[in-house]
Amino acid sequence: MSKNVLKIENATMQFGGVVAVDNLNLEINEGEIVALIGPNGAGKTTAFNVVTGVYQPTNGAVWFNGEKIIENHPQGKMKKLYKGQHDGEYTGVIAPTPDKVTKLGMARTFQNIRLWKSQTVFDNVLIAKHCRATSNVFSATFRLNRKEEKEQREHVAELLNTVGLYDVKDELATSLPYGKQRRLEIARALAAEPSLLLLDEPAAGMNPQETDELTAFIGQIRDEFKLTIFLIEHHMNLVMDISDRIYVLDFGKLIAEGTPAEIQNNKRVIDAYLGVADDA
Amino acid sequence: MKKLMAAVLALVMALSLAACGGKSDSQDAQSGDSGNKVVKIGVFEPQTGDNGAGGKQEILGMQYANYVQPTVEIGGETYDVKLEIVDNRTTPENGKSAAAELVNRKVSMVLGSYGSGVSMAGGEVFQEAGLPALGTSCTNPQVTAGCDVYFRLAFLDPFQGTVLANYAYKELGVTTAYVLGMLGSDYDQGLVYYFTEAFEGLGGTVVAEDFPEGSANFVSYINNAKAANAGVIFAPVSINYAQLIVEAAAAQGFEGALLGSDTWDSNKVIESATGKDVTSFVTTFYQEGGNPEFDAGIKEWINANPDAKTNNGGNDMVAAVTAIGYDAYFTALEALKIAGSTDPKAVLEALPSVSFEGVTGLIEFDEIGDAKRDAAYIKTANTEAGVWDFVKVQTVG
Amino acid sequence: MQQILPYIINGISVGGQYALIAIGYTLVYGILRLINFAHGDVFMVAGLVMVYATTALPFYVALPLVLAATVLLGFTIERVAYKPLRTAPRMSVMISAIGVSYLIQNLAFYITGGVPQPVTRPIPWISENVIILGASTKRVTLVTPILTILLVVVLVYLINHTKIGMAMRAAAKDFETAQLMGIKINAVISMTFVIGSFLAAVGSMLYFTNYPSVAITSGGMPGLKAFVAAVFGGIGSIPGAVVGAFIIGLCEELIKGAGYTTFSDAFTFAILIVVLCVKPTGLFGEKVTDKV
Amino acid sequence: MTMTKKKTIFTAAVLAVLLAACVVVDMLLPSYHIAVVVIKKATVYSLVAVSMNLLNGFTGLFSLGQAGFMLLGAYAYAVLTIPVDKRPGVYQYFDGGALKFSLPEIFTGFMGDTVGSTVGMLLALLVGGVLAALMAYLIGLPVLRLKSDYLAIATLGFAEILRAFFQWNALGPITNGSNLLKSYPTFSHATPYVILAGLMIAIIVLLINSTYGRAFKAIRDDEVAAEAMGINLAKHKRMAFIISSFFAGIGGGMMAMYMGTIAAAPFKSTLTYEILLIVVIGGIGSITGSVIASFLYIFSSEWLLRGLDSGTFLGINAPGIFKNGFRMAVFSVIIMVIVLFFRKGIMGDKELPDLLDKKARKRKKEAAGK
Repeated sequence: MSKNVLKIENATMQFGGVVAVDNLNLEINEGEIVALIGPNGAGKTTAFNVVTGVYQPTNGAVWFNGEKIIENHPQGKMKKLYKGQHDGEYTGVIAPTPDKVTKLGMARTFQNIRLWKSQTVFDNVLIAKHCRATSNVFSATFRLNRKEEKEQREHVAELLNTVGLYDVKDELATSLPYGKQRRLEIARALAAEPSLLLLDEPAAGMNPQETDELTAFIGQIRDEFKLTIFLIEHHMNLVMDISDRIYVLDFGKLIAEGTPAEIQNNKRVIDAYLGVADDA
Repeated sequence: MKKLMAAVLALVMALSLAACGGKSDSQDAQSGDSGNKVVKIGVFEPQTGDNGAGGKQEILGMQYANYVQPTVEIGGETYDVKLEIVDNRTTPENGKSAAAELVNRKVSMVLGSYGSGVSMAGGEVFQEAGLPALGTSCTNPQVTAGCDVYFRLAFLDPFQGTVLANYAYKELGVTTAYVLGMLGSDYDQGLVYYFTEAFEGLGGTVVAEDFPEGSANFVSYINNAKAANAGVIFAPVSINYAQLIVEAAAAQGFEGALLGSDTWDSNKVIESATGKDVTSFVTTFYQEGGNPEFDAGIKEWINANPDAKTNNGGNDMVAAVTAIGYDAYFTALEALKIAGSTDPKAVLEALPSVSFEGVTGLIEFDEIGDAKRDAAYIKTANTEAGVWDFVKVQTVG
Repeated sequence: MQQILPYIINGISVGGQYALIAIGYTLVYGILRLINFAHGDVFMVAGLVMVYATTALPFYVALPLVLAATVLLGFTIERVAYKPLRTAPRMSVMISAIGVSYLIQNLAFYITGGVPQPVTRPIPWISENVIILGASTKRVTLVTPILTILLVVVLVYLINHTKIGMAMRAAAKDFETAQLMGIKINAVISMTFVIGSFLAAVGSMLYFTNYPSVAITSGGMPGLKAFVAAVFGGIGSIPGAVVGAFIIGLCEELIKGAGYTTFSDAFTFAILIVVLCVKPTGLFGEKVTDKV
Repeated sequence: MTMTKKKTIFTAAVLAVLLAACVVVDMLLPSYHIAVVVIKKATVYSLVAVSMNLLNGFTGLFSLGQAGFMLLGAYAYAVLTIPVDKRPGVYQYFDGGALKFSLPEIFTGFMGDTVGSTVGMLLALLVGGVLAALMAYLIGLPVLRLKSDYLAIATLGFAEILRAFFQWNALGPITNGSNLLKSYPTFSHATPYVILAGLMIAIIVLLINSTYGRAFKAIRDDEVAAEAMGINLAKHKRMAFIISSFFAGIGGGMMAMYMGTIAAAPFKSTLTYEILLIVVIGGIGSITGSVIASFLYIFSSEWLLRGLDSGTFLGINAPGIFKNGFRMAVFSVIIMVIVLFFRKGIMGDKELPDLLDKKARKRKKEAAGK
């Protein structure tokens, strides 16, 4: 099949004595839309944070485009506290900060929208271009980078056109309606020119109509920007509609993976969501 | 909201401008209440900050002199003398704008300041404006040496430092001295330097330390002095720190003597020492009783004048700086008389030829602009009566 | 030993004074996450009130008056300058704190005429000299640490065994949840300021008995150093603040004794920076993580 | 596009008028006139306030180390420019000091008096800025990892340490210990100050509107999002810190120039607080605001409101109320009112050109309201 974009390998994230993600293994191939689902508190966002460099995993590794970008093993106090598996298999430490991960070609959105509040729609997207700028602070200050700046602005305008926010480009980001803010956050992530886009509950708080629009939108950008998409979502309609494959987390552990159809009929998944009576 | 605020700000600006305009108009009028012409003498003194207390006492001398002699004959005409007092807040950074303010008020001459650093900062402005200034109790040589328009009544740091070193070594028979100055104060550090030089020159040993600005806890410093077996602690510091050092020395049972410079000659320091087991000596320009007529007059004036009494620290003890302020005023009048004009340039030319007997001694200037002084009064704190007792007149050598 | 003893006695005493101020910082920071820049100035005002009150009134009236006035000041500052900014960004509150500090200093300047005020009638008994182990010192030097420990024990008891103490602990743990659980957060915060100011007033009386001159800037350095002590001990922790204060006080006096007097203040800040960089949680502080 | 053009013309016109006014003041009044003195001081404060705003207002780093960096700049300027023949007098306790050259004198040798000494003075300012920037780099390594209030207190502490070092007698041959540095050359007129500070502020404005400036603002608005969008937090914070300190250093050098004599004592935390409050009055995040507030503050405190301290104000003679310290008391009350009730300050986060643009004004108002 097509090439492997993201691989999470034996990743365990432990906070003190609490294991938030337990030995997670997951792969995403080029062009796929993969969803990560699970009940609240299952460790989905933690997994995202591990992949994007916000958290350093306690043990395990993350590969991106065939390259190992994150690796860690229990150290210091964690040596004693560690409850996960594969202890001692990893020896290296690779801990890039989130910005480095983004520069490698991974961009994300947030569960609770995190736009830059005092900036306009246009500037929100333009700032995301900063990580692709080649000018140094001196040339930027004295406007020796006019060409690059012009190209960036053109690209942002184009991007805003594509996502349908061009007409509100001079509005403040926070003055937009909720659905458009979500869309803007995606546009901002796209501006960082990722090959893998991570969406953390993009449909949270949306009504069914907005969700449908978003579903179409995600498909549209995947095709247009030739993206691979990894998303966390609770809206099952959306997940089932657009996902190629689905991973299910519960209490930090992977309990199922497969196509939407397979997942829909998986007993463990149903139990996880609906709960099982203890004495059953 | 924003507009309202802008309007308010604008209003404040406009009003204050108007206030300033109004004020300067009345000041420019060249005739006073009595119908006489007015000559303005600037007073450049700290009223606030570390030297605020000393500055206020110095101003008292000038105000009293102004009360005694409110007019002056210049070129055959009688002028009323008006004192223009600005607060230089002890610090050089405020000194500059205070000095500019005086220039702005079109004074013929400036008196002050207490403290050398601020005088040097002001000196830059006076020099630029060609305005003569008469330093009162600023004792750093650089005040007059680096500035053509600055003259001075006080003795200099090298003189004072040497006098105290001599006194400590020869009269008190001390061979080890502990020297303490405030970090960042050029007055303190200057005296520390000259004292150390002289004391070591005599064959003594000096342990020098400094304390950061704003210190209140001098206990460990006193302990350091004790550990060094110092016979004296020389601390040429401002009044506030002098009080705290006296207090700490008493509490820690320091058995040697405390040596202070002219700043110590204050009723506040005496207050702190009263009733405590400490010995202290200070050098100063004037000893109460040196001129009974002046003493009696100013005491009466201070007692009749509640504000003056507050500024003097709540009693009628005459500080040396008050005497020097008094002399400064009369020196200015002499210079104005000789100049025969209120023009600062004429006054500047007249100053070197001033010669008269003030309450602190004969006042004449050398070629640098410093008063010719070869003696300092040494006083000691009488901790029972709460007064300064005269010890001797000390000269160098 | 004989040589070093006076420094140790003095250092412990200084530590006690810092401790009484540091508790004010640590309590407020624990709940509001605010460095109360005005706390040092509250301490200074207590000194000023003492100077004025003791000259005019007998001690048994003057000293309670100092306590009452300081507590009132602390309470008022919180109500006027911090409460309206409860939902504002942290920087605004901190600026407000700096503004209050500036205001208090300038008002004190206006009232005192900018001239340091000597304590002319020091509190009797504790201001007298005593000789211990051959070293002379004021009695307050010995009283300070004892009184400090006593007050801290009472305070810790209050916090662990009373309702308001429990509310304070809850608010320090999680401000919003405590509010949701029906804790009257404003009352708790006011109480924090009242306790902090009360202890600062006690500290102030001891401090200015020892060093009897109150300048408008007198609160600045002790305030900053007490804050450093609070950070050193782990901000938010009362025992931490006390231990930190004693350590800072001792170190400071020993540094002076060792002859590095030029850097006696600078040293405290060096400790601060080192602690912040190496162990920002201090000796007893708890780790706080930000949620993404 | 026309709007942009209009704004540019408007801004240029306002600036030209201000500069012309300054030149006229210089021609009409002697350099020691209080008006000239306050213009100089206000200009220096503007630059320092703007540099602080760059850090606190635009990058959201709450640093209180400004006084320390100014100290470095001021000393660098003074030490490098004191004429050689004046050095024995200035360094009276340190055998004339360790340095035996003066930058302006070196340049007068081959560039003529006026040009040479100006070049020397500017170079000394630049050295001050670079030293401050270097120091900022070193300090920044450990300190910038700290969060808001810890950062504030650490930078404050650093400034205090620096001050103790400069007053240390062992460094006396260079810093003159506790004693004043003086006799160095200064610009006597206000115009050079205005032009110099204006240029520096212009550079800061250009920076803020560049891609890096936008990144700074992103960090201020939301650090986590900024990092997720590929902005290297450590690098950009360090950059903002260094640049701000560079300009604070230059501002310090100009402060030395304005004061005529320099000592370490004035560079206390009080100075930092004063500048911070100016920034707040002007509006955190507005360059124009900082400049306006500096001028308002300095003009009124040094000149217009002096009457509040000396007995008579607005023709009311009340020595009992209008005595020493009243002016500053009134000021601090005004500041508290601004801090509590007009949190946006004079300008909010608007700039001079925004005054023309109603839409921008409305938009920013909304933002501030959020």
